[in-house]
Amino acid sequence: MKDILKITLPLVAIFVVAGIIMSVTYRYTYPVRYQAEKKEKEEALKEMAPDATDPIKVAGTWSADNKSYEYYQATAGGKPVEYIAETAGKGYSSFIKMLVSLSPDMKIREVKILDMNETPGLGDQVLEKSFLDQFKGKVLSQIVLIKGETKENIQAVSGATYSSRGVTNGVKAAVQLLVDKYGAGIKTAAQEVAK
Amino acid sequence: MSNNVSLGTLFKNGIFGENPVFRLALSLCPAVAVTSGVKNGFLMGVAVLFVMTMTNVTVSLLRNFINPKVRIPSYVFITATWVTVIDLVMSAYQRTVYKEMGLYIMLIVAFAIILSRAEMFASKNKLLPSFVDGVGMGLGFLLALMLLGVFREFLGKGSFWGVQILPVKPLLIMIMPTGGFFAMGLMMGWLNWIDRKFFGGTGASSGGH
Amino acid sequence: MEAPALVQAKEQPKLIVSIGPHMHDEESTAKIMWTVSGALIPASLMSVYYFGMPAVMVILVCLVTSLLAEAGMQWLLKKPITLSDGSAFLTGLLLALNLPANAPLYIPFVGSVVAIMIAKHLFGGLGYNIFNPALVGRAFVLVSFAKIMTTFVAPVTTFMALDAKTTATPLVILKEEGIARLLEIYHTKAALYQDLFVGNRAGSLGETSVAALLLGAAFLLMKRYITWHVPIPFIATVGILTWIFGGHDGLMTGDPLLHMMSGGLILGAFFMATDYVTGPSVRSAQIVFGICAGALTVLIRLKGGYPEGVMFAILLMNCFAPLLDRAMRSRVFGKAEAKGVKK
Amino acid sequence: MEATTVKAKDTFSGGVHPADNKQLTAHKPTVTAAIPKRAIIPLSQHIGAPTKSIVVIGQEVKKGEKIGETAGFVSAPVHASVSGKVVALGNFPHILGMDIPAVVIESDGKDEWIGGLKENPGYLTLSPDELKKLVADAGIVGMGGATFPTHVKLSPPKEKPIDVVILNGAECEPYLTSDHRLMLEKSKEIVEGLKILMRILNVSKGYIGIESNKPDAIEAMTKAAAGSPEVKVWPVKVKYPQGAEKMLIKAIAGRTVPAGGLPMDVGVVVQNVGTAEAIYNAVRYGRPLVERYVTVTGRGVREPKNFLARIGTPFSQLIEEAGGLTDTAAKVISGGPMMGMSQYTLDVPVIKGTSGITVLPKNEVNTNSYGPCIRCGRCIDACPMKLQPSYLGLYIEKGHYEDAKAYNLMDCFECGSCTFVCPANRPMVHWVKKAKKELAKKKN
Amino acid sequence: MWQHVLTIFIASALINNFVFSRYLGLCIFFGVTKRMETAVGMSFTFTAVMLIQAVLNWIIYTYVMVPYHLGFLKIVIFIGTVAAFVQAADTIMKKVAPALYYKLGIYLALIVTNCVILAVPLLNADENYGLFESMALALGSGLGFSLALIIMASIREKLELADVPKSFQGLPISFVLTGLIALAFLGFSGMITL
Repeated sequence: MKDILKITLPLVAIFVVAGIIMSVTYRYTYPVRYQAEKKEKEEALKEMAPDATDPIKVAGTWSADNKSYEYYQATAGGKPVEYIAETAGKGYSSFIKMLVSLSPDMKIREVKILDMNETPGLGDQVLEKSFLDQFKGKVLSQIVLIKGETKENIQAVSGATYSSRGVTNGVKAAVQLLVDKYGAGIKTAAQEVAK
Repeated sequence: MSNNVSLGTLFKNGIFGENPVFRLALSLCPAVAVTSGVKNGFLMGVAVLFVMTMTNVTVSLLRNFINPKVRIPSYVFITATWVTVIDLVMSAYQRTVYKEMGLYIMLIVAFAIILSRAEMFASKNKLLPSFVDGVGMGLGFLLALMLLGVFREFLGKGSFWGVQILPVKPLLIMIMPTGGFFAMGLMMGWLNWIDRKFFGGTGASSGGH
Repeated sequence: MEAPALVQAKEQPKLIVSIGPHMHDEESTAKIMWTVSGALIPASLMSVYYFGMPAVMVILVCLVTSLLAEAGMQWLLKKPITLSDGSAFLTGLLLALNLPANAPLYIPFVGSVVAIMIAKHLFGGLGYNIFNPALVGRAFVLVSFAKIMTTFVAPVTTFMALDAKTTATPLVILKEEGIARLLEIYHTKAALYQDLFVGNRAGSLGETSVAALLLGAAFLLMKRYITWHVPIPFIATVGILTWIFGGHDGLMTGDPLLHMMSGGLILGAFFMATDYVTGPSVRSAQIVFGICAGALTVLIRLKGGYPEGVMFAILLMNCFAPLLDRAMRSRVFGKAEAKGVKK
Repeated sequence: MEATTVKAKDTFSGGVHPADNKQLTAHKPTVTAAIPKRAIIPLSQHIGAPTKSIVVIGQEVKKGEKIGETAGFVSAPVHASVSGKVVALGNFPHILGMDIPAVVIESDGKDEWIGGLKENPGYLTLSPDELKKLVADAGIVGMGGATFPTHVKLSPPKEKPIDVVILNGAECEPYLTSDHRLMLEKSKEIVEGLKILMRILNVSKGYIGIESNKPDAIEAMTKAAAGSPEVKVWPVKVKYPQGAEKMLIKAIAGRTVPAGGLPMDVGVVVQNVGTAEAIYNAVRYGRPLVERYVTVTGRGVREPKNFLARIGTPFSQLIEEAGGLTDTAAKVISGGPMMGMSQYTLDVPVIKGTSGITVLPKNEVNTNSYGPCIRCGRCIDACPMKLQPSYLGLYIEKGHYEDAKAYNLMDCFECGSCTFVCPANRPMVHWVKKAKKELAKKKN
Repeated sequence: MWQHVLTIFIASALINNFVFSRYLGLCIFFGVTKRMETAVGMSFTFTAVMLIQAVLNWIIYTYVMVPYHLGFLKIVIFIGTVAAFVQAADTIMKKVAPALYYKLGIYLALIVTNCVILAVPLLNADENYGLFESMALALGSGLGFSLALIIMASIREKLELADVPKSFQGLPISFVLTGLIALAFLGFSGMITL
């Protein structure tokens, strides 16, 4: 009996002290982490909508590929200046997570890749500015991936067709969503273009 | 290991003679996993250095307090505690790096090197030697990881600590898993060769935990 | 007791003493290696015909680097230098045939160095390597220089072709845009098959001319340097599986002929999967090796990220070769009966 | 010799096809070699316990007189092959490559048989035990080269009944034609010998297996066996090592000798045709084994020939009688080139198991060094025992004898097929011998 | 749902193979592949333990840690569960199945401080997998790990006879070899996107 006590008591003591150490660490690091996460996101959004003067607000959530994403409305002085959506596309070996921002006339303003895990040297070429910049100014109907030269549409990075397609599909889904939500007036215009 | 070994020797042993990665061949997983860049290697090394030192110190302090019958669970628990601490800290202050290597930081708890130092050294030695041993071993680990990191990042990305040095990425394969194994194997072989050639050693341990 | 010289031949000739057998087949390692290299000459010539000077340069760099790497490594390791056995030459040539013609010359260089130094000599040199050195070299550069290695040029008919047009290989077109697009380019299936057979298409040097490769392979089969046990099951499996699963309109609608003649299949099946050192040496294991390699090729071609799977399939099967050999060891003469007797 | 029209029957898997070179001597009738001036008769010419000399220097002996007494059951007595005087007792070169005890008899030129030889025309009426004793006393051993005492083979344990006797006339070893000539010239005697064997073992089925590249021998033997329905001549495929016991049993009786087992485990006894002839001589005329057919061949001798030579005749004498060595002669082999043993001296004598002397010229001798195994698998295809010689070689080369044992080292009977085909020139047989020796050493 | 489970299973066995692309379990991988028998024994033990651990820890994580916001203690709790389980298994096996214990017992001791075992519940927790997904990950990883061990053991038997340069004998060449196997396993990449 005494032996058991001798073994157990120190153990319990260690447990308690360790528990306290961990809890205290958690207590002090949790807010830091929380803040860091929040700030990261805010900064990313801010970058997407440099014109916004008000804090960017979550406007809702949507889902694609069984995963849920958020979309946002950026305002300046109460007037919407930008619509932003989180989205993702199935690339070669990973889901490519992106932010897409649209100007009020439903043209793409910026596409930013947040996270991806594509093949180094091959798939990760979609990170290159020359590829992503193609999206700028395009409307929904133009977001079609073409292999080979194109100005109208999106030209796939040669050798990275899969990843290019992943990005394009993700962007397209996001634009579709934002057009559906906010593009009431523009929709018809876009359709006309398509005709 | 007896107490009459000087602290300096102890320290040096950890870094060179008994380098946990290259010589003792212990805890190899992170050595391959996180060394695709110098920075990752460095941070991982720091995390291990911290856990290593703290565990050694704790175990040394409590060595008369813990019943030998339950010593292994106790050591594991102590290690787990310190790993949790560093894990929480890293996840708060090193967000981007943590995303890449969070899993391996958590897995520090399963490093044979830490448990074996606690069992073989700290539980039998006073605070100061245990501390020095922990720091030495941890630094040895850190240096090994950085060495690999420099090698792989330079060849794989042409950069150092994220700063591009070469205009091209010479051998992209080096930052991939395959390249990690290659780098490790070549580095070990090379160090063995140096050891054999210049110090008359017999090469590293032939493997194990 | 001393043996008194009671009987004495008139003069004792100097006799060679060794342990039997005292007769030997005419084959030698060098003869095999050089013959296999020779069997690759038609394919090499076709690649030069189609890709011109760049192909010559790739082949040359591969050969020279391989030989230098072999000699250098043997010198470093203080082993006898055995360039004459032809194994380094063969590795270099095979590697060259696995590279695109437009590869900048550091690619054949790096590939050869990796093939010879790492894949071959670190493992103990000829006979001990686990993986086909040429394929390791190719995989290494493929992963390292992915973009260049997946960009191919169209065949040209002028010898000094400098700015050849880049184009996709038939397999890439098939994978990414479907059979319809291929037919659009080649107009008819017959024309497509014909071009594939002759070698008028984009691809690695040795992927192109099926006819030239088959010529070499037939020679080797005739000389019994290779046997059917690996290549035929390999190619047949690819054919059958692509026929079943390869079509876009459901099962059994694939085009086996197209798949069998595309990519590196013929080169891989006859010249690399048959590599003695890295394949199984038991016959039954070789058949399994061939079938599995074929299945893996189809899996990668149809489902994987890479358009071509022959190289990975062979490398993967190289991993399994020792296991296959071990598991399928032939039963010793009289062994089964021996067990029966004991019972 | 023309390729055969005789249809060969079953065979084994594996094997090789070395150039047989039998055309050098196959058509040459046997000549009787001169009586050696000095016959060197080793006291150990068989597998088993060496005999003990029962003569002293200076003693006069007659041809056929016993000079070495058996020293155990697995042993066979040794007889004088010439009449004359014992001039030396000592260690003399032996074909195994070392000096072993031998009796040297200086011939008196009279060539007299020892008295009291009992001729027995009604030999087939003798009891099996009497016959077996005659065989044992005549010092008969396996004359195909194995030199296993014949009477031991003829005494199988009760629980292993024998129902088939096979005479081995395959002679798959390249170059050698002594059995071939024997079958042509002594066909009747061989058939009678077989009958004696069958009587000893109480067996009703007797086969004579002959490789189908000797159609004339097949014909001669068939003719000789015409009146004996219980004896069948059986052509077998031309392939080395078709003449190995286990392979021959597989081909003729369709039975597989278990690994590590003996022919008697499947009810078979195999004897060389030469042995059968010797048995006939012993039983019919009471003559011990004092002479045998020896082929002296190869492009290293000037006139290859078949000889009927006395046991104890030095190689040098036979080679002289065959015209002597050519200028390029480089290797003298006791036996054929596949399983024979190369000799460092020509002083070695013909013994009971010497079926031939093959002399190879320099350009036919392989002096290349060996290279690494490229795992081509040729040896695996060639191995009649279905072993994996490449692995055996690799293990033994690195000294892993136990691993080699796990790869069935002990089932190898050293036919040399693997070494023959190996493109890297690897000396598998050499290694196997070495490993067996090392393992035996460890055991002791 | 089931398709997702299957996907996770295949991905964890081949594409994200613990050894060849996640660099886990290297100590064991290099330690026990010198002999085929140990590799096979290890494979069985590990796969079984991984599966059991995945279920056990999933239950604890889902019903205890998540509701009480104890996620930050997962390292301590998971390793505690593993240790407790191994201790229990050791005791029970010794009594109930001594033959099995004799065969596999030595491997059990290696499990407590092994990253392969611990990685499964950690990954499951990270991905918020359900029960069946967790089991698929555990089983897939276990079989993938077994595959790696067995291949490696068979190759190392062959390698033992090779003239590997002195400095590279043992661990260095094993690393290079693993790199080459990982290179070959790249062929599987891109087949499944998780």
